Amino acid sequence: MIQKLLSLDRRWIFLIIAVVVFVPAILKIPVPVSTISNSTQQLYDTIEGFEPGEVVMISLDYGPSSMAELQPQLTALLHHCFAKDLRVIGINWAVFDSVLLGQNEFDRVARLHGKTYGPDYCYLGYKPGGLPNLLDMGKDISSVYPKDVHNKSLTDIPMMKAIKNYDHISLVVDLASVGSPPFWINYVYGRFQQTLALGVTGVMISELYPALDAGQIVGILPGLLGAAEYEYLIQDANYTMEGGDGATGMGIQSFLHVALILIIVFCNIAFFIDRRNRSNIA
Amino acid sequence: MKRQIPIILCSLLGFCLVVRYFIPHRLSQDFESTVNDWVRILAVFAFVIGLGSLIRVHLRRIAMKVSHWQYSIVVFVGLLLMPLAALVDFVKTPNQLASLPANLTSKLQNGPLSATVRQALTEGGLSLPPVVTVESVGKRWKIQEQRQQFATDASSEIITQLDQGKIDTILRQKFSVRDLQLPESIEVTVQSKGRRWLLESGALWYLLTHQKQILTVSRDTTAAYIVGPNPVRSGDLPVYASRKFSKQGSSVNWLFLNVYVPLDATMFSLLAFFIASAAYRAFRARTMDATLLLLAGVILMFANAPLLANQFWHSIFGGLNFLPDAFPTLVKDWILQVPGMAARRAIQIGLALGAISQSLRILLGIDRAWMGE
Amino acid sequence: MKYRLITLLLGIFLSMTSWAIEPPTEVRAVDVPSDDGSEGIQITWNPAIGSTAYRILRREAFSADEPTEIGEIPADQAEHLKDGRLRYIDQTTQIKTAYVYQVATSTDDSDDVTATSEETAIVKAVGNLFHRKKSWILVFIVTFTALTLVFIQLARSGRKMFIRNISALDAVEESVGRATEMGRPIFFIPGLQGLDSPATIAAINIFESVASEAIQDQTRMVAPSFDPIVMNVMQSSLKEVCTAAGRPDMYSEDDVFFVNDRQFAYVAAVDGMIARDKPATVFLQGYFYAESLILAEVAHSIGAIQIAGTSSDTQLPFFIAACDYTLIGEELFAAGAYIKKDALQLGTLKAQDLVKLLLFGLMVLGGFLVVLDINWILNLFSTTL
Amino acid sequence: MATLGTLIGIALTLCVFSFLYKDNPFYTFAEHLFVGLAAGYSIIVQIEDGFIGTIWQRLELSIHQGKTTEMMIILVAICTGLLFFTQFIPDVSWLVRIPFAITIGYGAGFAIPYTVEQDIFKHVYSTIRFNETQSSLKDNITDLLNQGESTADLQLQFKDSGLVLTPKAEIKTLKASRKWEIRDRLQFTINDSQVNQDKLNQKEMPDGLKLAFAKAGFELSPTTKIKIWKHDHRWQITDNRTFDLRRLNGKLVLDEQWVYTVKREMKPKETQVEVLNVYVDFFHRGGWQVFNMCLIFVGVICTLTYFFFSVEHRGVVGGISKVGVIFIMVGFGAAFGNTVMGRVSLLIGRVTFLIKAIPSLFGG
Repeated sequence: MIQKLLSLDRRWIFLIIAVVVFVPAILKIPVPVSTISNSTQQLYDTIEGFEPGEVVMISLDYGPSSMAELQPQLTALLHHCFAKDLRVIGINWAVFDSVLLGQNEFDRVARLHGKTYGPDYCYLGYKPGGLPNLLDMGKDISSVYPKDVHNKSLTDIPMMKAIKNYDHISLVVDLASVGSPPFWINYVYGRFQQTLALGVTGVMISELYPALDAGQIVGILPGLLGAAEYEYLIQDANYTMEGGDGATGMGIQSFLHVALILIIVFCNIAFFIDRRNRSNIA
Repeated sequence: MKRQIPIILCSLLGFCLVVRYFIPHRLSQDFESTVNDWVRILAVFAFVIGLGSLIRVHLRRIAMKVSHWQYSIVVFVGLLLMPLAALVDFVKTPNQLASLPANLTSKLQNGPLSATVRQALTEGGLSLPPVVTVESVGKRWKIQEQRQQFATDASSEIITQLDQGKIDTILRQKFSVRDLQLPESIEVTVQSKGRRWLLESGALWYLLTHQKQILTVSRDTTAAYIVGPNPVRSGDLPVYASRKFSKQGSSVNWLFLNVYVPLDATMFSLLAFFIASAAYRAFRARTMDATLLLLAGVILMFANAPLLANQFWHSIFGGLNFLPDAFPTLVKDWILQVPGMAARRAIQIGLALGAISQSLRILLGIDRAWMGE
Repeated sequence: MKYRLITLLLGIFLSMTSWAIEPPTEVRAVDVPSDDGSEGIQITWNPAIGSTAYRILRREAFSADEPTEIGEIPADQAEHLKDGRLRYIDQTTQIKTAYVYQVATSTDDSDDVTATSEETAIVKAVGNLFHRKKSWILVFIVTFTALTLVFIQLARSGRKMFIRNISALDAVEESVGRATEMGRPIFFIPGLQGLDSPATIAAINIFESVASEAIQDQTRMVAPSFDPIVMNVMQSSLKEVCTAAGRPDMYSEDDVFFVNDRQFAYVAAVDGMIARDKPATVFLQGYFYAESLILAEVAHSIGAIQIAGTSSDTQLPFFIAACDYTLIGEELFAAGAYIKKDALQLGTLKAQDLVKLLLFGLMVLGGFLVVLDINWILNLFSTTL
Repeated sequence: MATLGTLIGIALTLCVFSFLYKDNPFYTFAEHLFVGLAAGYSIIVQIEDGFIGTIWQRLELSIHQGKTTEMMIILVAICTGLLFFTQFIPDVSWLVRIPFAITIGYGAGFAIPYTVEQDIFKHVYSTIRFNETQSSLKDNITDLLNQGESTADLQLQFKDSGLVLTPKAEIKTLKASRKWEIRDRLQFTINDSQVNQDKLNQKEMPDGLKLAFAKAGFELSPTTKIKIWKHDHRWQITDNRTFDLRRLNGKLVLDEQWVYTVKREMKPKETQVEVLNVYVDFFHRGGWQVFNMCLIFVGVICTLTYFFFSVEHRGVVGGISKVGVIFIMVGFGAAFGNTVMGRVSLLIGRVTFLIKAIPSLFGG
């Protein structure tokens, strides 16, 4: 029996994982957040403090593979921005793959808040060129993005008439699963003193706290936890009725961690019992 | 000689690059970018070799009818699918630029573009370069723009203006003198890249390069249009931009999002299962070391699961006020940032030393494994 | 007589104005160091009493035209150097153009009484040939190279080099033997970086040594590769190995082949091969990314021995957890020399250790001094360029 | 078309997952399709960015701009590239080593200086940098500091740089005014009557509390927030710094103590501007921080020892490297545990895709 548990076929573990992930995902079991981590609170407060009409730029620097973690963050942010009547610009600075993801989400959330493309928000998409693009946007956004994703010239987009460069943008949020944050921090904050916030995958978070302490960024959303916390905050303030994927995702994450820990604990118990039996025999 | 030449070349290039690092002078920067381009170009040819190998292997499997040879056919299907899609996008003519009254076809013959057609096109909202020639390609006409280039002395004003993304009036004159039309500055976007600027407006591009106080103005892209063969219902002739073989076409994109991404993401997501099975095997308190691995791992997992780190923790230990708030997270960060950090740094320092030593072995020519020795 | 009077009055007037405000003294202009010339020219001067702002004047040397103002800077905003002098950096210079500068005072009061300094010596903004802030890095590299050369010589002269045993590598022979018994191939996966990464070279070294053992036992080596150039190199080295072992028939171009240059397509294919061909041993050497664990686990699932090593510190934990044997950190770079028992290369390991010892000492001493608030060793390592 | 896409997406996702059970035709199919597709994609990329972008356009440009040197460089590069194909010609097959040599020389040449800078110097620096800057003050408050007492404007200056200075702070001038030591403590207790707990829970700043802070000589800024932890009796008051209030037998207690050392020195950058850096002195830092720094230091030293090749790991060396192994193992365990989260979210991504996509097929 003990022996069986120790040399358990991997597929049983796969099965456990699958169950632990699928069941909550289908039943949408959310895990309420109890405390809000400072980094999230700070970002929320920053946006909360904005006047209607101020501009937030969100850069989606993540591919489909990390969509699960960052898309809920995007949704929550958009809800907050639109509810506060802020104007939003969407770009993909580093990653090409997520243009469609971002675009659709922008349109969806905007519809919920009765916002229209052009005056209230716009989506500029991806332009190859890397770092120079970041710097050029400090001079003139339209030098990097002459046209938006709908191939519409920026001069024809009402909100962009007033927005030339970072000076006219109150906050830039970089949602990143790739190595983009250092560039935003070093160049966009460093050179243009642009107010900056990040949303990153859970793995990246601990490397970026220093930037928060150094005051280079006003807040970080840590992975799904961050998304869940932000959802909690905006729902608490009645900015949206929509239950986000963040809470569910975080739930799944929790359950899977629990399952994993239990597996490890049991197998160690078994391991010790087994060892004692052996020593008794010997 | 079959050995020496490559080794000498390798060491020479290597040491030059090491020295380059210490020289801020522009020449050394140019050298670096040159080498970069060189290697980038090499990579392109290398890919051909790789592709050859891939095709060879699967052709052979099919030929030899080895086990699973049928699947090699699938490989070729996939292999052709993407380029075909790109071709489809290429053939499907992109968005129409302007339209030309059908009756003007008579005006289209080889040679310079007739004034009437030009007028019609400009009215159609198309900004044409000053000098264009028409060339009939089967049932189509290609409006090819003649390349222009002129050099002029650059005053520092012009340069500063360009750097600010504006166009100096003097520069504007210099264009008009050579009757190159340069629209009002609002319509011209200036992209500055180091000592090069790109003036762009509609279908017009000018590349400005600045060297030795001389500003070279040149058109580095040809604006080629093709007047379509089949008149659309309105009887007008649609005018299309010249086409490009690209990965951003709609069909390629469709394939990418619906076939490539699912495969890629799912492959990646298998990690969730494997990390579990690996943990199950590795995290057993066999030895002292394994126990440490186990403990650190479990603590981190605990802290990373909000359900455990918040709800569970508070319900059990919430009463213990002497503990700082969010204790699990603190412990997690401590492990990552103190012992974890220490180990990581040391390993990275070690790895760096190893890598340098390895590189030196190569540059000094005592490690010749790469030559197959 | 009349003229004298006028000149006298004029003289007095002039002297009064100049007495009213002194011009900045000791104006010096020098090229900004450690740049490619684009950083421009820095002008320094002694502040003038009573001046609220300074105007920087410039003209091209060897030209008759008047100096033009290139910038004005309020006295309190100007950079104060520690010797009390003020500094302004002119970044609007053209490379290799000769300039002369003047600094003029200016005051708020409407009657704009200004005093202009003497002209500086002629100065050009030029690209520099050495980056001063990098000198210690240079010293480090030179030392490392020198030590390496020394130990290569020592090795040539037949000095024995002791190298501690690397447990993971003692398993190589056993694993090859196992493959021979089971009559199954050995998979060698050279990582997901190109030939330009030292880790890959290290991997190729290991490949060579493993291959030479395997070929002698007539065991097949299969190396699916991610990078075409790496594939080429491994092909040629395998060919060499086979001929050296007198078994050219053992070499087949289909054993070392290119799979794909997209991460997960490569992983998918390699997983499939491992699952179908059931190799007895799988070597994972080189630089790996997230896929490391997938490969290791799949290899384990078919009961193969996995011998791993990577220079990616983020992937090491997974190899440690999932693989039977793992080269930790820089052991990867030592492995080739270790298996081949190549005297010269072992020598370089010695040099590497010596440098390590040096760093070791500097850290201990430096740390101690820093606590005593003596920071010069610390500053040697400062990379803020 | 969209439905077809979703259908394909679902099918392929399931095919790949099926590999978890065992290798099977479905997976093998997906695998080979993937390989082909990816290669095909690379072909497009190579044609567009490689042949056209990297080679042809630049060659063309250099030609019609008459930049002969640039042109020659590109041509030479192309020739070396063509040398790859000599491997199929037995007599000159050795020429293929030339592109190898270039690639390797390139790699090694770049690796050496940058690894020294990034991986060695940077890490050593941050390991022995025990005196970290906390914040920096303006240069012109030196005379304020020299007065040796915490005046209102001195407090203001400190507040601007995110530090706290109460009137009670003692300022000592050390080493001929190049260094100052400031010992300060913010401590007070409030009996509950002053602070209405409901107010605290309403996230408002109660006047009583404001008063108490004012008495202690610390003006809370209007932006002050109160954060409440779920388990009661604890509040956190966030200003430009954070105070932790706790309830101790019916009284609110707050006790913060810190020691600054202000030092004049040059900025590390080449600009020689003089700044005043505020250090939390090594010995006056919380003992905890000291401990951590030493621990990191020891950890790095020991782990490095483990990597010595030329000595047998016995005796002292063996002992030290054993400690090193401990650090390595803890570090690895932590890294492993910390990554689970990220990997899981990948899986969640696919699962949510399936859950959203499958109903959509049936118009759900």
